[in-house]
Amino acid sequence: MNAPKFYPVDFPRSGYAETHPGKINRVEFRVEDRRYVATVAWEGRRAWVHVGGHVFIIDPRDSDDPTPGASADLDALSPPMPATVTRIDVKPGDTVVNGDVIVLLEAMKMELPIRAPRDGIVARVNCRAGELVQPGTPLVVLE
Amino acid sequence: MNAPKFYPVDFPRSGYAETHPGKINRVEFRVEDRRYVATVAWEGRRAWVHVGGHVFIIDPRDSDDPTPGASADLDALSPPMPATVTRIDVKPGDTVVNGDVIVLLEAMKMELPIRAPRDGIVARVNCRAGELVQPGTPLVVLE
Amino acid sequence: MSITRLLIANRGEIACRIVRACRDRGIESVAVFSDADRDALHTRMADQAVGLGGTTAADSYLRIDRLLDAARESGADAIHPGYGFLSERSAFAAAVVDAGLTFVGPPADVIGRMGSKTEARALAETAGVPVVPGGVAPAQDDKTLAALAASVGFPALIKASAGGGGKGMRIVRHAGEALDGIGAARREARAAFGDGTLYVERLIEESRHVEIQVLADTHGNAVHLFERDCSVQRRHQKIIEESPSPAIGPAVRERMGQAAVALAKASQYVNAGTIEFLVEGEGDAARFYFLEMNTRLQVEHPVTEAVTGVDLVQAQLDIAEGEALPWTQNAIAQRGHAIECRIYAEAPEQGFLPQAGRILYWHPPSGPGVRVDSGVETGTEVTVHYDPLLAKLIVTGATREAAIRRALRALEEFVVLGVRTNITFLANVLRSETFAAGRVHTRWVDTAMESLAAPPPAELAAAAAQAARALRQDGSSGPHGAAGADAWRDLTGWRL
Amino acid sequence: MSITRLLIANRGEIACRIVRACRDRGIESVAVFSDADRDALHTRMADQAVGLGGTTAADSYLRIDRLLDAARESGADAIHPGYGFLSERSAFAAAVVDAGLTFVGPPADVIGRMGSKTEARALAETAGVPVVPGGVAPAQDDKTLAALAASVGFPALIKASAGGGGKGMRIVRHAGEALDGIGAARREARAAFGDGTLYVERLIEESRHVEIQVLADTHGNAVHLFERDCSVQRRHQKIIEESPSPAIGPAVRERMGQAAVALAKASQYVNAGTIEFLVEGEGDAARFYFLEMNTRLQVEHPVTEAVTGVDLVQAQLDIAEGEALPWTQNAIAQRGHAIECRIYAEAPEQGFLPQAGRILYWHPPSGPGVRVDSGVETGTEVTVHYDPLLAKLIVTGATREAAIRRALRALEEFVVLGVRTNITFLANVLRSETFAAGRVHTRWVDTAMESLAAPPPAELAAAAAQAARALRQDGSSGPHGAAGADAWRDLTGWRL
Repeated sequence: MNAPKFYPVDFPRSGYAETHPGKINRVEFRVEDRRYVATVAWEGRRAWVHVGGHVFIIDPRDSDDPTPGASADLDALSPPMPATVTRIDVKPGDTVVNGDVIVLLEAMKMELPIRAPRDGIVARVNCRAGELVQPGTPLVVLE
Repeated sequence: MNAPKFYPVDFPRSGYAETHPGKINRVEFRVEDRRYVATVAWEGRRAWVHVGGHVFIIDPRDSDDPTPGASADLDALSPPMPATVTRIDVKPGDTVVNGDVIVLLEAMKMELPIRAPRDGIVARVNCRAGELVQPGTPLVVLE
Repeated sequence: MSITRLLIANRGEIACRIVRACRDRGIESVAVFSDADRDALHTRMADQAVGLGGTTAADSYLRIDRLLDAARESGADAIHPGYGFLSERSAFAAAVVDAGLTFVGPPADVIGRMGSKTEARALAETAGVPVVPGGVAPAQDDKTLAALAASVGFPALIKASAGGGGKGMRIVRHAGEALDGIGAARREARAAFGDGTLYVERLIEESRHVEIQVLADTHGNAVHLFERDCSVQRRHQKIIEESPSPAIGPAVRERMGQAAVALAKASQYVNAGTIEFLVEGEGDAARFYFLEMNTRLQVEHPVTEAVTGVDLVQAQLDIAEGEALPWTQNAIAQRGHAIECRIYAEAPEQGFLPQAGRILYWHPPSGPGVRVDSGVETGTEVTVHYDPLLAKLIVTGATREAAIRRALRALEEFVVLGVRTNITFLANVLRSETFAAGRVHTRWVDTAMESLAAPPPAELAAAAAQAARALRQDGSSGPHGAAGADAWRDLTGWRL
Repeated sequence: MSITRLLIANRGEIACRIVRACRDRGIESVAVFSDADRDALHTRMADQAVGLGGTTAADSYLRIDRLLDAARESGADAIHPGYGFLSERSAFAAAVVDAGLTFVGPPADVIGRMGSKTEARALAETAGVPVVPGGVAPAQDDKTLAALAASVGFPALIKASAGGGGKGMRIVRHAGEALDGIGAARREARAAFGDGTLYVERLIEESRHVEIQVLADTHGNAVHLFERDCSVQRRHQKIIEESPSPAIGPAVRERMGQAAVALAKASQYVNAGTIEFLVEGEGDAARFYFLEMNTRLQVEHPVTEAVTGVDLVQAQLDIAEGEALPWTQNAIAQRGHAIECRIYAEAPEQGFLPQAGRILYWHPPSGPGVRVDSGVETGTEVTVHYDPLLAKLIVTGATREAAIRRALRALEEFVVLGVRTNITFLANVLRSETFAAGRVHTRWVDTAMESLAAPPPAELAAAAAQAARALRQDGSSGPHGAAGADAWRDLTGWRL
């Protein structure tokens, strides 16, 4: 036979060893006499908790009353995910009304409109059409 | 509502957090131009490797040519798993022939005969009927 | 021409499903992958994997030249296009055949004919199949399109002529919205399909989407495999499909099947295809209109596999090899009830915003009556580059009620951590009275968002937060334990 | 009496399967667990879990008193016994009913009657069903048993009267082996079933094991759900089952079905049961003999569910609630072909020695035509205390050939690390010419061990060793990486 050939660089990208998460904790508790078994995975100190058919994202900085999902974390004027800016509908000084589309993004083949969260005046525009933008980057700042 | 009640001691045994293995490596290689992707899990420095529908247990102390499974690791006169001794058929000084049943064990509701791996004379018997014995413990030593 | 090595010009769950079909058939599989998909499940599962380079769809899975190079390089003798990407591009089917390979799908001219909504419509009318008022504009400029919209009447639907799957589609309720809708649809159509040609038709509101699966061989035989009801849609994207349809009666079912076979024969169709109908009304009083034909395998094909017992991918491969269909129409029957739930990486509460990230834990359900077709697993990085469909859950039960309960059980077993999904949302849909009553129309989800995307019980949220805090404060578990070696220490006696 | 909360007096995969049945039905489930099973999958999956204490079966799952306490404590109104343990103990069924609960199974007297091989045999003879020569000895001393063995003729089979599943069973080929065989069978019978009563019958060699599933309701209706061929056995333990049987012809199939229904009616049977036949010969020339009746759900019941579309656990619960069977015999048909593979923690190369240990990685197959019923997952500690059955893989295909290929694909996808299993061995059985030809008899596996337990290719073993060494020497992966925080570091930027 030929000696086995190892392809340490080609696959996967990061060398030949693919490492996996998959480590979880489980917690049993009762609410109103119903038994729940929660499955918990960690992303740093942020916990993803599956329980009773729901998923909660619990951040150490959150209050004691987390809402499901990350909506509270999102600044409406920053992209919710890596995306490409396809259109900018405002310039500094423009007046915007709650719900106006301010920037149009594209990601995963979907158009994602970024809308004004309140009435206001545009103070700064921090992106250009065609630019790849990241979550957390403020695209437009209102006065 | 009632406050949720946590049962940190009742479930699971080790406290309320169940920890899980599940971390694996993957390696791609080719043998005779066929592509294989191996899945590797670790038990200390011992590797469990799944590849091409087979599982290999690779011990650091093994030679370069491992045989599948652990048969090479097993001393025929020690139990392959935790088991209860139900019968001892020899005493020191007895002559045994390759294949003779020397000790009868029971585990998982099955009878497990421990047979002589070669012709020989019994030097020592290290177990008693009814005793729970562990892998690696020599039950009977041949001269 | 028997197929011995099949290249799969696709990714995700459908690529994995076709790799499995190859194994189930005893032939070799060749995956292709973009730079973003080097570690993807489909890349690993196949017998061979060939890199296409590129990251965006346009630079990778839509590159006909690179796919043909990959086929040559790997020695494949056939190509399966899956769904989406190049599956309905007649130029691709033609290029595959020109390269001397078998294309697992209809001939290029049939794709061209049925892919054109105008021609498909004309053919349907010829075959005596009712159609919805509408058509492709004689020119594609904004003005002509807007005029066409006005002539078919509002509300009108603007759709990508090349498309499918809800992309490049807009509703225009009155003349003033026409230009915006046309612009958006054209942009999405270009981005998704590389073709901005638009089609306009009258929107029939509160209608159902019911489609008929057909199989046709190269010997002129065609059969249908009954219907799939795909009325549960969010923003024109199907999310739950079932068979049989709770809406139509047996007489309508039979007429729809006959119409679908007639159209397949009229178009000289070959291989697996789906004829989509819009359905108004209920039971045997329901009326159906031809909508379009999808000249490829559908995402929701497992629903049909579950109730008929026919493996559609094997049937596609048999037909591509020139085999005659092994059944007459009478030999095919529906047994029980099947429901498919599409598991998307998306946040329903935020307008179904696609989600990206690393899957920390992926635990699909199993047991009786449960099938999961997945394109991901624990550790998979979900990227922004492609469709956010992670997996499909298909359940089968003796009755619709049993199937619904089983789907709810399976969704509750389904644990995905690290990326938000629509799992809870799907359960809310299945639990709703409207779905239970079988009274869903294609716009229902969008109008019922308030209850469907309702927040979970506050006490459960509070308990989850408490649990996480308790774990965080416990040195042997929580983030430190989880990232550290505790489980391994217990297991092996070995220490860092 | 409708069942609202069901206690499951079992563990492992069957307990998980019944929890799922409760969810599928919308009723509550109560698990019970021994001290060794506190962290077991079935303990976690149920709506409630009640500890029984104890570790051995005798101290936990066989304790009728503790099970009834658990039912009281949890407010259960019915008990499902699963298979094994107390499932065929008439005293248990009686105690459950005496406690005012519903027993999901036949009435205690029917269990007693059919559980006694003598009575069952007599009843079969009365009902006109052919039986194998043999019987229970008038006394259970060694001498009487040995004399009975001599009278039925050698080779003879010594079997636990209370048993099933190959435990407490020995073949005696000549008079000289009789006492050893009787002793071993009696010891195992006592340990496994708490009852050392033995039964002796003539061993018909190179026979097949084909059984018929029956369902009977409290209104006197009974139907059969066709056969399962369970001829692939190692040491009298079934490991692969299929339906339809490749051995019998349609006329024999029909006669066997009729015989099974006749016996079910003659015994006033209620609920799900299985009538086992020994089959000699092939096709419509095959001859069948009544072997015994199992008055409970079988391990291999999913094979029947796959081909008939009937959910047997739901049917059991419907019958226990007093419902009439919803079908006539003609409404039940076999569709396609199903194969079950039992995944055991055992080392086939070492005489199927049961294995214990922690499952480091559990990755069951999925996709089209695949069902997995599992009692374990990643992290489960497999102990020596109970049966080493980890999971069941059930595949369905249009034909037997398609089902075999699919089973092979699924076994190749099935990754279990940390505990040795019979997965490769099962694949070797499925790949064998004997199995492909449908010519397996119940002793075949034991005679073909050399090829079935053949070592894997040496070059693959060498490559696996090289791969492990390469990973060991790489600081970022291997045992250190695997136990350490590398993946988490990459993921979150957080460090130990």
